Amino acid sequence: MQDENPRPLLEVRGLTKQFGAVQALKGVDLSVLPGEVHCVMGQNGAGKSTLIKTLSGVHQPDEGEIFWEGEQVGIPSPTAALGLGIATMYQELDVVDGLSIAENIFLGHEQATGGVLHVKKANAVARTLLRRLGHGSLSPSREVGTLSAANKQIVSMARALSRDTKLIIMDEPSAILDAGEVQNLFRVVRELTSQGIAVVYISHRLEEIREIGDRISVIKDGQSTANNLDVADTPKAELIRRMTGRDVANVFPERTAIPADAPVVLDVAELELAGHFEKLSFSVRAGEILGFAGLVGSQRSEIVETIYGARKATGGQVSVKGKKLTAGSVTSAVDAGIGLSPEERKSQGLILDEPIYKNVTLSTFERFARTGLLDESAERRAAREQIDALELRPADPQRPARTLSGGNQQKILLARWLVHGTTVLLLDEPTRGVDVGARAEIYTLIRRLADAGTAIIIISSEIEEVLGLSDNVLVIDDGQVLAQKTATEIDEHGVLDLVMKGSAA
Amino acid sequence: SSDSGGGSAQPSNASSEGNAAAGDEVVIGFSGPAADHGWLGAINSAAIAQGDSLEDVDLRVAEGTNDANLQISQVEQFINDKVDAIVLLPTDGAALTAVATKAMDAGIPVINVDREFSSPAAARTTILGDNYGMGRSAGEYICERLGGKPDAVVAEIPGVDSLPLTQDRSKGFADALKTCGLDVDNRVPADFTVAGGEAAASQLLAAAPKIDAIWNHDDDQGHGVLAAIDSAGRDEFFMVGGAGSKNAMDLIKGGESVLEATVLYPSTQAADGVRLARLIAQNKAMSDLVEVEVPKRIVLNAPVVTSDNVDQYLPTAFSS
Amino acid sequence: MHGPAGRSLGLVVALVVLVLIGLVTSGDRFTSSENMLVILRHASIIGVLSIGVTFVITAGGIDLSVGSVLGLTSVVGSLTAVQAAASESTWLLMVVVSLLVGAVAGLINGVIIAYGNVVAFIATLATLVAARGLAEIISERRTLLVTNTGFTKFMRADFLGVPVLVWIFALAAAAGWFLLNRTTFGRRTVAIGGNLEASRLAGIKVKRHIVSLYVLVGIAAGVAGLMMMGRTTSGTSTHGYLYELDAIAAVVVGGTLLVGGRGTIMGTVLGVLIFSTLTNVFTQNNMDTSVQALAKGAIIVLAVLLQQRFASGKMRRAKKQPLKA
Amino acid sequence: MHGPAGRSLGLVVALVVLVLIGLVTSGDRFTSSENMLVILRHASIIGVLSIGVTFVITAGGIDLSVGSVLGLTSVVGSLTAVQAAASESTWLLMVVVSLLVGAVAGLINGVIIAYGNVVAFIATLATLVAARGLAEIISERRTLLVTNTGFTKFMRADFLGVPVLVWIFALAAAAGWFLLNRTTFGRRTVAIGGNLEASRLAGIKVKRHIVSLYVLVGIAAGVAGLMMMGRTTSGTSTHGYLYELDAIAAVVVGGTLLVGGRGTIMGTVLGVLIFSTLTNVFTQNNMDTSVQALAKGAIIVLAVLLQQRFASGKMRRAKKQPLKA
Ligand SMILES: Nc1ncnc2c1ncn2[C@@H]1O[C@H](COP(=O)(O)OP(=O)(O)OP(=O)(O)O)[C@@H](O)[C@H]1O
Ligand SMILES: Nc1ncnc2c1ncn2[C@@H]1O[C@H](COP(=O)(O)OP(=O)(O)OP(=O)(O)O)[C@@H](O)[C@H]1O
Ligand SMILES: [Mg+2]
Ligand SMILES: [Mg+2]
Repeated sequence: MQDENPRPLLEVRGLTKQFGAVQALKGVDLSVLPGEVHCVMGQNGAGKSTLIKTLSGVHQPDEGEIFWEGEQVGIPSPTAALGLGIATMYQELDVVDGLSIAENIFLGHEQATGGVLHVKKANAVARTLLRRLGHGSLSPSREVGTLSAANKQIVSMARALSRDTKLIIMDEPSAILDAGEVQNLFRVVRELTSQGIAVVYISHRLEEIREIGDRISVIKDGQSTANNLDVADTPKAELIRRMTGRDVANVFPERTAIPADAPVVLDVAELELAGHFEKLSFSVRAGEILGFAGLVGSQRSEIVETIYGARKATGGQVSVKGKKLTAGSVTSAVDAGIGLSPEERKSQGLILDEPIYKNVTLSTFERFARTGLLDESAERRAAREQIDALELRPADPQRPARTLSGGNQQKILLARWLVHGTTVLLLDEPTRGVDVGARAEIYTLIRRLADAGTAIIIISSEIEEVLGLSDNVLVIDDGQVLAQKTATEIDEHGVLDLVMKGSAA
Repeated sequence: SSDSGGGSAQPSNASSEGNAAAGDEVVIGFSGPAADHGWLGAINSAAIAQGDSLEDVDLRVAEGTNDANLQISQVEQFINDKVDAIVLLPTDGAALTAVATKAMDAGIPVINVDREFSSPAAARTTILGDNYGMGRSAGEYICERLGGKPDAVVAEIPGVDSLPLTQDRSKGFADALKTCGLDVDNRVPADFTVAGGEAAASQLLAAAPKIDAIWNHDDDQGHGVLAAIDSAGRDEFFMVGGAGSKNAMDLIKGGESVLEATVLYPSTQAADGVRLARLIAQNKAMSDLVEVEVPKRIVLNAPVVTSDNVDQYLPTAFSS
Repeated sequence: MHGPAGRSLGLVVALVVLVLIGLVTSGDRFTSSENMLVILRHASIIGVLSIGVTFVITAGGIDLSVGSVLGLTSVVGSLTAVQAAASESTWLLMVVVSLLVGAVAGLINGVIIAYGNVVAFIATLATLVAARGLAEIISERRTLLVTNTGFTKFMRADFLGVPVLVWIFALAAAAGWFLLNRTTFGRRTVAIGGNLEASRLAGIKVKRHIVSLYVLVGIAAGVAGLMMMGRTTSGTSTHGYLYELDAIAAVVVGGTLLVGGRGTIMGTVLGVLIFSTLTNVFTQNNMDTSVQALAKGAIIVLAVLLQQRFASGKMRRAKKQPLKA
Repeated sequence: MHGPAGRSLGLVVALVVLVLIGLVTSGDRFTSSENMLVILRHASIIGVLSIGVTFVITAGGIDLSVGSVLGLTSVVGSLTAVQAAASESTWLLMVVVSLLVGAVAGLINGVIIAYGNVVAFIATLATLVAARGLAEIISERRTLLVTNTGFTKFMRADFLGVPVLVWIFALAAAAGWFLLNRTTFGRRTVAIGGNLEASRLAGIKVKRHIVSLYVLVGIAAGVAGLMMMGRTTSGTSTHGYLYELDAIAAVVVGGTLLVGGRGTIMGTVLGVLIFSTLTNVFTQNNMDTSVQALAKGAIIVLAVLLQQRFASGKMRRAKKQPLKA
């Protein structure tokens, strides 16, 4: 960025886009310079993903102009966008489970002559790309379906890198990455920008924006409210105000002391899942928030899924309030009062084509029903209460879940268990993709649930969040508990030190 | 290759007792279409019963199929197994001609039943019902009953329309009607099944408010046709059946039904085929003919069964 | 109800067009109440079957065995022994026996699919073949006559000028609609078809529900078998031959998604009526079977295109998954 | 290749068990090379069809029309006019005509599915019905004799002791395997079946690819039609009747996922051979047709269960979607 007035690589003016009755974009401008990291910010549902999808040829804008290297262009298809040199990492994972890592990376631009694949060459190039992303240990021939969500994100990133691009758009790439992974990502981003490649970066984590961003554009309710702000000159509070229109204190709620006589609600004794973890024991008391800190792939998800019965334990015992659960039975867990908000909202959580309220009441519709007859108005009422409590947008219980923005979809899962009312709540990445404003609400809500006596386990790839929200923390690596501490005893560096030592050993 | 199946020695034109007497044990392969309706079921059962009743016959029955490809491989299997004779009711005469010829060339006499091969060299003997004749008989009967009414409404419910035998029947029927100035006014094909007959007939009755005569090609589907007629409460016409099931003959005998007559189409052809195969394999001839060998082609008659002569045919009728 | 109704609109239009064609080409003969009853009676058996099939397809499954289970129930229901016992007690015995046979066949399908993890297509294909074989063995490939007059009288009777068969169809449609849209059973069905894993993680007893779905469609096949026995006064292994294809076609033309997650009983009923009316119009016009086949193929595609045009709200989604059968 | 091979192991075991049963019950008669060729020749036509079908199913589609397109190509290929022209030039003309008919039928399917957004099941069901009707009209419902001796000589010949039909099957299998596993076409086919939206986002021209898949399976039906003409020396509209079910069954028993995203040519070949061997063993043992049907149903389920046991690595995922047909 030595030039005083470099020509923008991409210039967007007055973009609008309507979905049925929803006006997703109402006039958005954007100007991206070569070699810069341009951050796009906004609340859940503001229109960020819609904007980038019009740039990558997925959606066609209703109005507005797009200029690429000074010339007005149309982007009628993803192929056209890729042809221009725009590669995109979408917010929703866009990998093909049945193909290998290398095959996913080169999907659509295979390493081939005359249609015949060069498998070895593809694997070799893929390996180089993975190594560049700090994942040299992943085998390029491994099937993507066996990877964790975080690793799938890496594949998606490698795919974007494998293209000959001038602009890479990243829609919340860090949402499922842990601190180490994010640093990896930033390293790659810096590498790209130093080669003159521009990056459009979307994230709800303000610290990240500070660290990696050059300029910021803000969208609110489908409209540009600020363009090309200089990162260094814009205080955090102002950003939040521009996004939300109000002030949000991004602090974790006060901890309330757990009463000394609070009973153990969830007891995990010598739990074992062959191939993942063994002899795991811990317990959670009523009103306690237990955080799982660790890196991606540390098996935290597997642990909660096994507690929940979604995976069948190969040994050990889970009990709730002294009542023993049947291994591998979700029903037994739910009946005992456990709820799980799963890690992958699309594949494990939502019925995308069903309306919000049916998704919210997926585990409670039987309760609203009388002798097998549904009471949909009661369901809608209950759903609406949670929609209001969580500021879910749009606040229309009838809207199909598919049409919600990513962060709002996440809120549906929380709402489901809030309606259910549980004694034990397992939250796997509950704030993934949730904006700052709503995040604060969710934190408050989780704390309120705990205060009301719910035992909570929370997994988050943001160590800060785990530490800030929990009463006690388990530091987990490779399915083993490295340390059990009260949250105030340890800080982010402490956790990372433990984990690094653990994996070195 | 005409004599390849018959062997070289002179057949012994023994007496009928002589033919019945057990001879050398012979293995006969039988393959026919899927027994997906009553008449074919009867064909199969009769052939199997015939095989069981002959002590010196080991009858191998291949899976009934409507797939020429599968039936060809069954015949190939019979050839490999060097059976003494093959009785073949082809899914499609033309499609099985090549493999039947192959069997004949391998010295295995083939007895072609019901659906004729496209080459005479493919079979040692052919035994056929007369499909064209069947249609003619039905048409002639209707002409006889309605001859004086040139504007009479005649309806036809054939079986599976895509089969050549259906075409032959319909052609015979149309030709016979032409001679008395009638034609087919409504034609709704069924599929040889009871349910198909019912469905076709109820559609037909709705389409034609007044009918004088119906020819239904098959008595098994006829059961459904009659159920539909009963449902519609119609009786202004008479009906002629086909094939000659026991149920149909009982109704004809009873005289209460719209079913006045049925045109016989023997369900014992394959059983006859088994008998002929045995004779040929054992190098015997047909006792009741002067001819010293089993004839090359036997076309069975298609008589009309009415209340007048039903008692004569009831004993050989098949119960569908 | 606005969504499904909107989607059904295209089908209603298709049906109206067909009726108009019938009217123009065959006039009063076509619109006579007798002819309407012919269409409805013809539709009723496939109709009941299709309503059952709607449930399994909505749940993301498939049942290829319905036709041959229909045949099997008709054979067992009209066995001499059963009819003899029925004539000593009540013809309802035949009903009970047939429904039981259907339910057991469905139970076997369901258990193999839910607990054996065999894909539904294969499991029910196996049952298709096996049930047909069993029906042939039991019936010795004969057509069994239904002689119990209590049974045939009831099944072939009219009630308020409408045949009992059509009443059964109407009742099955109403019950199916209610079950799918107003009960927890229906909600579970849609949820499982929409996202099986999410349903399981929400605490729904997925396997048990899948089994009950196949039992349900088995019972529907039993009811259809009884209707067939009434309509043809016979039971045979050939009853219901290839009905599975007709039923699936009606369900899918009706707008139920073959991948699961969306089902419409109203659409299924319209789908069945369209096919039944089509056959009737063809016959009224004394059309050649081969030409009928050619026309039918074209009309199926047109009906679906028409339906899509009217369900425009859903069009984008459909566009994204054209291949998903 | 370790994954697919592992999955196929169960099928190999099933096939070996079948062969052992054949050996025990029929001895040398079963294992004779002639009998093996009977099995292979029988398998070859369905085999070529199934290889084509493997591609569309892998891509998440389905083709119900293959059987009747086979019939149509056989009819057009053996038309008097075509044969006359062929005898004036070369019998390869018949080959070209049949393949062209198959390709056009596939093109129609593909365009209706990809651009008309009609679900594949319905679109190809419509083609099934229409193609059969067209074949009947063209052939006037007669069986057309193939009289061109150049053609029949070639198709019925042996080469190195193995019938040409079997060679065609082997070549189709090898070509299919190569196309699916070693080319961009194959990769994209799997990708579209696994995640259509992701494939589109990756820049694959999804619609165009879908069309080419249906053209491919149409051509496979044309090849199968030619083989059928050779084997039966006739062309008729009844050729290929219900082959679609046999082909789909072989493909799915072979381990290709009916929801798409995973396909195996090796599995398909094994699936076809299992069914063909089964029929052979039954005939060798003179088994009653109805009992055969019963046994066949049970064996289909057993083969799939066996296959799953061997593909244990994949079991968990399969478990989560038992219903998805
Ligand atoms: N396909 C669609 N159909 C209907 N509405 C849609 C569709 N896609 C997006 N929307 C709506 O458009 C608006 C913008 O959504 P978008 O996904 O762009 O938000 P976002 O800024 O990316 O939010 P998040 O931070 O939660 O990802 C939302 O109100 C959303 O509900
Ligand atoms: N040792 C390992 N070798 C290879 N892959 C591994 C290993 N450990 C974990 N994985 C991969 O990571 C997945 C487990 O990650 P898991 O979801 O448990 O991590 P997590 O700590 O919950 O991460 P997240 O914070 O993203 O939820 C496994 O499904 C596997 O694909
Ligand atoms: Mg977004
Ligand atoms: Mg995880």
